[in-house]
Amino acid sequence: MKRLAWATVPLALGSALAAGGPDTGSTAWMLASTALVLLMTPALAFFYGGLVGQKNVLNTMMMSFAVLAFGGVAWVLLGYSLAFAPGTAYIGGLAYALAHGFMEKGKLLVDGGLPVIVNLGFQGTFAIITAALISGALVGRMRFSAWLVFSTLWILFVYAPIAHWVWGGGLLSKALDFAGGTVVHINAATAGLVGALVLGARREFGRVAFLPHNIPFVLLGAGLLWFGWFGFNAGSALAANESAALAFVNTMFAPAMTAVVWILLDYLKNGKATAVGAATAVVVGLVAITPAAGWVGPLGALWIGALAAFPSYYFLLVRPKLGLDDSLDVFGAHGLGGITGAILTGVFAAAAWNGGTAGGLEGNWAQVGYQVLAVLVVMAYSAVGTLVLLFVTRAFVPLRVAGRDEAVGLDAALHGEEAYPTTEGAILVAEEGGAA
Amino acid sequence: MKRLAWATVPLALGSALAAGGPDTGSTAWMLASTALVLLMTPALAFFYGGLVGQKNVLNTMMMSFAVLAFGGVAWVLLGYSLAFAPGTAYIGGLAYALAHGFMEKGKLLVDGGLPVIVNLGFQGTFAIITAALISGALVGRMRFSAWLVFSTLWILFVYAPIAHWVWGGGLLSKALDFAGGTVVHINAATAGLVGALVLGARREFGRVAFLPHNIPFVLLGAGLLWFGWFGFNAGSALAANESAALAFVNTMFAPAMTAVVWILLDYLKNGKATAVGAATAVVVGLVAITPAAGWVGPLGALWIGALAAFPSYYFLLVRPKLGLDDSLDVFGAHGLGGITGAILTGVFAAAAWNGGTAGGLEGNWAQVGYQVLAVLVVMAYSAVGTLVLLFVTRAFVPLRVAGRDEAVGLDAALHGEEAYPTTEGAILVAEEGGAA
Amino acid sequence: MKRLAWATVPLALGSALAAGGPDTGSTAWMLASTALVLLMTPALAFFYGGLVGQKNVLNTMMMSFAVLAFGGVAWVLLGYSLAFAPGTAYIGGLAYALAHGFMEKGKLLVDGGLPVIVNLGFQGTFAIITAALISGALVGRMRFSAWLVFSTLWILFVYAPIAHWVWGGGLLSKALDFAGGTVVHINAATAGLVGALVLGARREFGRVAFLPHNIPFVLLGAGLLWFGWFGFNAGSALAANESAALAFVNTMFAPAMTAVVWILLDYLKNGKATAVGAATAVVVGLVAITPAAGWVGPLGALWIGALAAFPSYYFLLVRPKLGLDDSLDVFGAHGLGGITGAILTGVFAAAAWNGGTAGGLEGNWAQVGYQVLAVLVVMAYSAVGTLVLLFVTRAFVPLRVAGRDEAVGLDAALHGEEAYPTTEGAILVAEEGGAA
Amino acid sequence: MKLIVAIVRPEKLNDVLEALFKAEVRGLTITRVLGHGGGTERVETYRGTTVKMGLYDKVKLEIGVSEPFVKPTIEAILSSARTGEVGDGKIFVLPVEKVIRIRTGEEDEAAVTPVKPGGE
Amino acid sequence: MKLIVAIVRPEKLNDVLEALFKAEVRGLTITRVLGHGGGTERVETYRGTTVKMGLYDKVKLEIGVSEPFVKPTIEAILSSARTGEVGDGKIFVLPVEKVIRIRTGEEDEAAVTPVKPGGE
Amino acid sequence: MKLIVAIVRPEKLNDVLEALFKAEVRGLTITRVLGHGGGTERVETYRGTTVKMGLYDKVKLEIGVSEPFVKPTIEAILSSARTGEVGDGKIFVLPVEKVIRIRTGEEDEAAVTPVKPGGE
Ligand SMILES: Nc1ncnc2c1ncn2[C@@H]1O[C@H](COP(=O)(O)OP(=O)(O)O)[C@@H](O)[C@H]1O
Ligand SMILES: Nc1ncnc2c1ncn2[C@@H]1O[C@H](COP(=O)(O)OP(=O)(O)O)[C@@H](O)[C@H]1O
Ligand SMILES: Nc1ncnc2c1ncn2[C@@H]1O[C@H](COP(=O)(O)OP(=O)(O)O)[C@@H](O)[C@H]1O
Repeated sequence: MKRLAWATVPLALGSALAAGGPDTGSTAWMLASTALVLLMTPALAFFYGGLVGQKNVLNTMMMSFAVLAFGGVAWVLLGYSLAFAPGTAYIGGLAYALAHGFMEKGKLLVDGGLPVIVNLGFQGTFAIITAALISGALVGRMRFSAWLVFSTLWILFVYAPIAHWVWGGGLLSKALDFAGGTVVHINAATAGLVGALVLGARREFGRVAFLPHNIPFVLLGAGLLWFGWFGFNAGSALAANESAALAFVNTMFAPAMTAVVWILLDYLKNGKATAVGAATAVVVGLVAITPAAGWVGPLGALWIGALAAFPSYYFLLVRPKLGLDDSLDVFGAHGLGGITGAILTGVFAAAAWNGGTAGGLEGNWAQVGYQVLAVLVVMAYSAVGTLVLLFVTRAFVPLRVAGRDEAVGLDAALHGEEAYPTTEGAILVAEEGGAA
Repeated sequence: MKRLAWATVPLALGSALAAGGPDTGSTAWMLASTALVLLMTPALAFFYGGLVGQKNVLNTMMMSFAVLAFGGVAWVLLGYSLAFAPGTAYIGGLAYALAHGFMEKGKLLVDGGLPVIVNLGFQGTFAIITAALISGALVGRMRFSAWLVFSTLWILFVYAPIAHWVWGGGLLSKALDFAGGTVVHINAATAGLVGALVLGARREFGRVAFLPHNIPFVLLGAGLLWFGWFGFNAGSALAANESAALAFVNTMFAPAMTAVVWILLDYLKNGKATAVGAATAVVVGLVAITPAAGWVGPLGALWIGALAAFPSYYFLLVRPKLGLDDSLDVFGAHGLGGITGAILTGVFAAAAWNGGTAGGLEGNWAQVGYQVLAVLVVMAYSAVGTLVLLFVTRAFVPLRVAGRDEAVGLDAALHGEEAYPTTEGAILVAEEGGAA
Repeated sequence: MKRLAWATVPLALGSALAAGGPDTGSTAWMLASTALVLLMTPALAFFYGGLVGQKNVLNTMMMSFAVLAFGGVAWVLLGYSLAFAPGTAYIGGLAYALAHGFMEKGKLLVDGGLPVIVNLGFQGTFAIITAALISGALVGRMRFSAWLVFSTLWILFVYAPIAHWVWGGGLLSKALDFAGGTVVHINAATAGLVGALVLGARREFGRVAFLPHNIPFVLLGAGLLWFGWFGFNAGSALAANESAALAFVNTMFAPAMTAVVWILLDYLKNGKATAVGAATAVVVGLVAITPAAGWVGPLGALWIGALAAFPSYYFLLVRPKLGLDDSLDVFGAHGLGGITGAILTGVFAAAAWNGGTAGGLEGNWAQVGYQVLAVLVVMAYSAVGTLVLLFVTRAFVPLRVAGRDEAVGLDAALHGEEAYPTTEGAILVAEEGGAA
Repeated sequence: MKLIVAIVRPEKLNDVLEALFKAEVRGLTITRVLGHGGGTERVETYRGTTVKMGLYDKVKLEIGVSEPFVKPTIEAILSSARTGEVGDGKIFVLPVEKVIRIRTGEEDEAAVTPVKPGGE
Repeated sequence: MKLIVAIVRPEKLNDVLEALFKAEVRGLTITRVLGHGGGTERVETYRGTTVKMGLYDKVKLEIGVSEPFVKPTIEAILSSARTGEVGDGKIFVLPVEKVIRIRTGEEDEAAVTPVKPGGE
Repeated sequence: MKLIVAIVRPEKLNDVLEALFKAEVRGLTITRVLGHGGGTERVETYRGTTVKMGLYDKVKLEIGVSEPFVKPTIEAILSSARTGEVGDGKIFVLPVEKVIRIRTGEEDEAAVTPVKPGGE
């Protein structure tokens, strides 16, 4: 929805512009937002890294950092073009590949008040975090080289097309998705689910308790994710305007509400408010408000935040009992949170707040239908695309590590490092081989 | 002072505005500032969480995160209105409750160049961090459910009225408080002091050494707090203008000076510059410059930074000997730092730098009187209000945990988690109860 | 180059300005950028702090934090003036010392759309991070008091003059250095190399394996450095304009490319992609793109990122075998990365992207000559200046700690603290001395 | 009275605890240790520093038992801790002169006989 | 020569150290351990994973003493480590064949007789 | 069979391991411990809290050996762990009644005789 605005909607906003120059205020906000969204991937590395056991910390974190590297390069070379260049309704063309399309008459192109090249960066951070999110379903058993291949292909052939449908002028432009509830969260969660099923559970699943090794890291990740999410949601207004302000405020209060409900559910169940639960709730709330951020008012945001707690809370409790090793609950948090948010966006969209688009509560129940349709289409394509890419990857390199490596831990086995090395018994190896 | 500006002072600044549209530059800065201040609460969780022992890490961090949740929701529903809606000199009205008051004629209201709804978020981050600050005085013994009730009530009935007096057009509008020295820091520190006295000391206080468990976390917290404080202080200019720039620069150099003095004092005392000391000094300097940030010049800021080191440094040394279990020295750091800063704002305010308001050194000693008065009024109200709310809370739930829980640690006892779980001896519990 | 623009180039950009008022959009971006660059120093503390052993964590982190304090104060009092006040071709004058020069007719001066005092802060963050970078070469054996003296003098007498030559209108204005490749990185790396040679290796060097104690901290540092570097590079446009946008995007994709190449080199060598390697690669890529950020297009940035991996990768492998205890490879990462970047800026500068300045590939090979010259001049001055200041420092305080302190660890020996204290056997000392 | 000291793989600890529980052994003390044995070494690389890690994470159990429990305890450990690969660990049986339960001052047999739950 | 091995509550360690100091016992070695005994278990929940934690933090002291010190050492521990609740720990007395002080090579009695401070 | 328990400085561990390797001692178990001895204390200050740290990081080695290895093992440790300053540590020699290799069930001598590498 919104990214269409990029090329076609005139700047309805304040600042008088000298002919051709960017709106410095909106440019400032979009640069800040891009930095914020980029930070979300290291933040995710900590959120996920804290949740795994000590022998898989670095591997888990590297799955995110690697997407910053490989995914970033793939994006600038090809992905951006497949998503945003003029093309068919199904996929963009190649006009923007290799960083073309940002200049005109020897000057950087400005459109909608922004240097167009900002979009390359801003959209790139979305592609990166989306692929990184998938890794939470696969930790502890996936071969790192397979992840490099798969995640890069996935950005090009699953993420980019879906982004094109929703934001690039494609198929799904009737669904409301302010900042990427379907494109990012439902998409990543579906891919994670499929990946977890294809890979199979970790060998010790169900026999050994997988406990987080560092919950402060989980809280650090959640805090930094929240911080970065302001760029994600309020930056999706593509300007420093009223819509950005509304999206910002909703991004602040909706997850607060989710955490309130989650803590109360925890009290009801165990009499204990867990920290892992609170961190999870913040993420679920952020996911749920993502499609709605600029479409609903603050009270609508509180409702979405509150309602989003329930499906995720209960699914997380039963998930391990289903035998499903979606290791860090990508589907429970991002999938269910995203679906709840996408549908409720259709319910709570408030014409007064967003400048004209009504939702179900204001009589436009058809919108809920568009929302459900978008969810189903994205899930279907994501599932099939992920499956195909996993098989393609497997043609080159096995997806899973050897059983022995899984037992030793992926940090030592795949990266030749430990997260917290100790010097005891570490014997320096001289060049010749030397030593005992 | 400043928040008054919100509604009444015309934009004296650069950017020419299209009728009714926001100033995109100032909006960009306020959005960024709000994100920065929000980050301060997770940052505080790390500052505090690193300072406690290993058995209370999560509880300490959750005391901050819980305010983001419960305090945030309370703010949007009621607190903002009590602070900023038109009302009496003592408290605001209900006009802005439930997120009313941000729209006009079906459009988001713009005032002073900003979408007014930004204020709901920006001010909310202040309310949240203020309540979270109190927790440092109470860690290691307070029941978490009591904290949820108390901190939420406190935002509504202690924080909101004081914010109203100082910024909402109320009682204390003659005192200079650029970004919340009295409203935030003196207020929180007084509440912490009262809370520590009412709760009483931890059982092991004075017998066992309470040592920080992770000093890098303390430094991380201090670093992120400093980062966020630029939004806190320079954002309090409510525009991207000269005043914001001055407040920013002062926020950078005053705490630097405090840390210089603190490190030298450490050298004089022990011959050793402590890291906990340096982190504390940065926070004390940030607190002290908060009320002064836009009122004084850079040299005044250095003086305030330098002078603020002394009372806090020496009070922190004697505090444990007073038998006062203000566990993480909220009063020593935020109270004394805040009082020093508030008074010195009256001394160093420089008409040339701030556009007209002179301080004591320029002959206007009366200003110092207003500053002292504001400090006393805020401390008195905060103390009484906190006391009342603690008793109200106690009517529903005991304030302290059982002695056994205090010994085991609040993470396991109240949250059913450990900060750094180990898998050894962790036996998976099946649904039926099963296992040994 | 760019900082010259500060005073002399008219604002060629968008936003129509009321006479004398700042451009709020560019001001917003420069405030945000300054906060981002300030955060880089705590980020560096974590990058470095994670790389050292457990007994030197706090000392390593404090070397960075101390520069924020002492270096910051020295900057506002004198350093800024030596760098930016009108003076000779060699060094600036004293006109801006003690925070003079920011006001005119009782108002804060605005120039180039920005309140000039922003420059005091923005440039200060560069001075601070530069000095802090040096510490990586010296950890584990330098007396902390000597570091305080040396690093402060170094900012005044090595950093400030070089900043003057390149940005203050001095000697080296023909070299392209968008954001400080020579001034910051080559300068710091040369100083580190000289410092490591003068101090000599740690006593256990070559006999004991020095392993990082916490690799997640290294990744956290790298993530926050990347985040902050957007302010460093895109902020160096001194406006929220097309140049900032280009610099931003290059800062996002160049280090991604470096990490891709580095990971592939790791696979070639060991079959294992190391996390420490990936974090290092990101920093190397950021260093290399720093001088080029606003001068090259995105494909040029990818080339620079890719090529920068090689010298650093191989130098890091052989460095320990050279007997050179540049403990955390400041020269390998910042020196070689900086030199590669500086020279390649001359090669890849693209007139179309930067508005007129061609590089070698567009026929202007002379530019490469200017680049090499600037590198050599900066290295020569930095080496000599550092040497002199180390000897000056040694006249007051020995540079190295006692052997016993080195063995015990600098945290306990110099700071009287441990990074992760344990309560076992910690006996409270009463005022009188008391206890067993 | 004997002190049975067993070094086992950490991933086998839960199995061992369960086997001991079934053998009615209640009291024991566990320590995280590093073992060095006949196994091969692991190479790790941190920038230019390459190290051989010759030590492996192990868990040590110390179990004070009275004579009749010595054999069942050893058998429980042997059966539950074995994988058959190098690195399974060792059991040492040490003589003990006296055991005292701190809470009650009870000695020897009485000291290692479990009490009814309800405490900690 | 005997080796006295005592397992005590971590929160009692300082009291025990003080009591040992008063009993003129100087040298000892301390290890963080996990104890399993007659006490009840703690339940922890991490998302959908619920675990019983049957192990508690304890501290182990190892004290090499000559015969005349055996009794005073045990008494010092018993009096200072006791709370009366389940989980107070155990003391084991093990026979030792030889003790050597690495610094000097002194053996047995001489090896465990403290020196004048001044070193470490 | 004997169990040799040695407490040494952590910074000497690699030297000790090398010396033991040369003495053909293969199996051993290492624990991080805290030692209290005749040495002086360290003062640390955290805000207003000043503490004496009377415990120092040490490493404990436990080595099960058959009789002929007792002397060479002790000598290897003595020669490699000594600095001559207070705090070098102690060696205890404890009698062992039985040693069992978990992997094979081999007992005593056989249990402590190293196997050919190839495993872990
Ligand atoms: N002689 C010994 N003394 C003390 N501990 C030993 C001894 N031999 C082996 N261990 C411990 O047992 C573990 C397994 O021994 P190892 O020799 O690797 O395998 P295995 O017992 O299967 O041959 C070692 O890691 C070490 O902790
Ligand atoms: N038989 C034993 N062998 C070794 N350690 C034991 C034994 N019994 C108890 N312990 C240790 O002593 C601690 C306290 O014992 P427990 O049985 O819980 O309480 P109590 O001794 O008060 O009955 C345990 O946590 C464990 O560390
Ligand atoms: N009697 C003892 N029992 C157990 N461990 C001891 C004993 N005496 C010393 N140790 C251990 O040996 C270490 C060194 O002993 P210490 O007395 O400090 O030095 P030295 O042995 O050189 O005189 C101590 O830190 C402690 O771990």
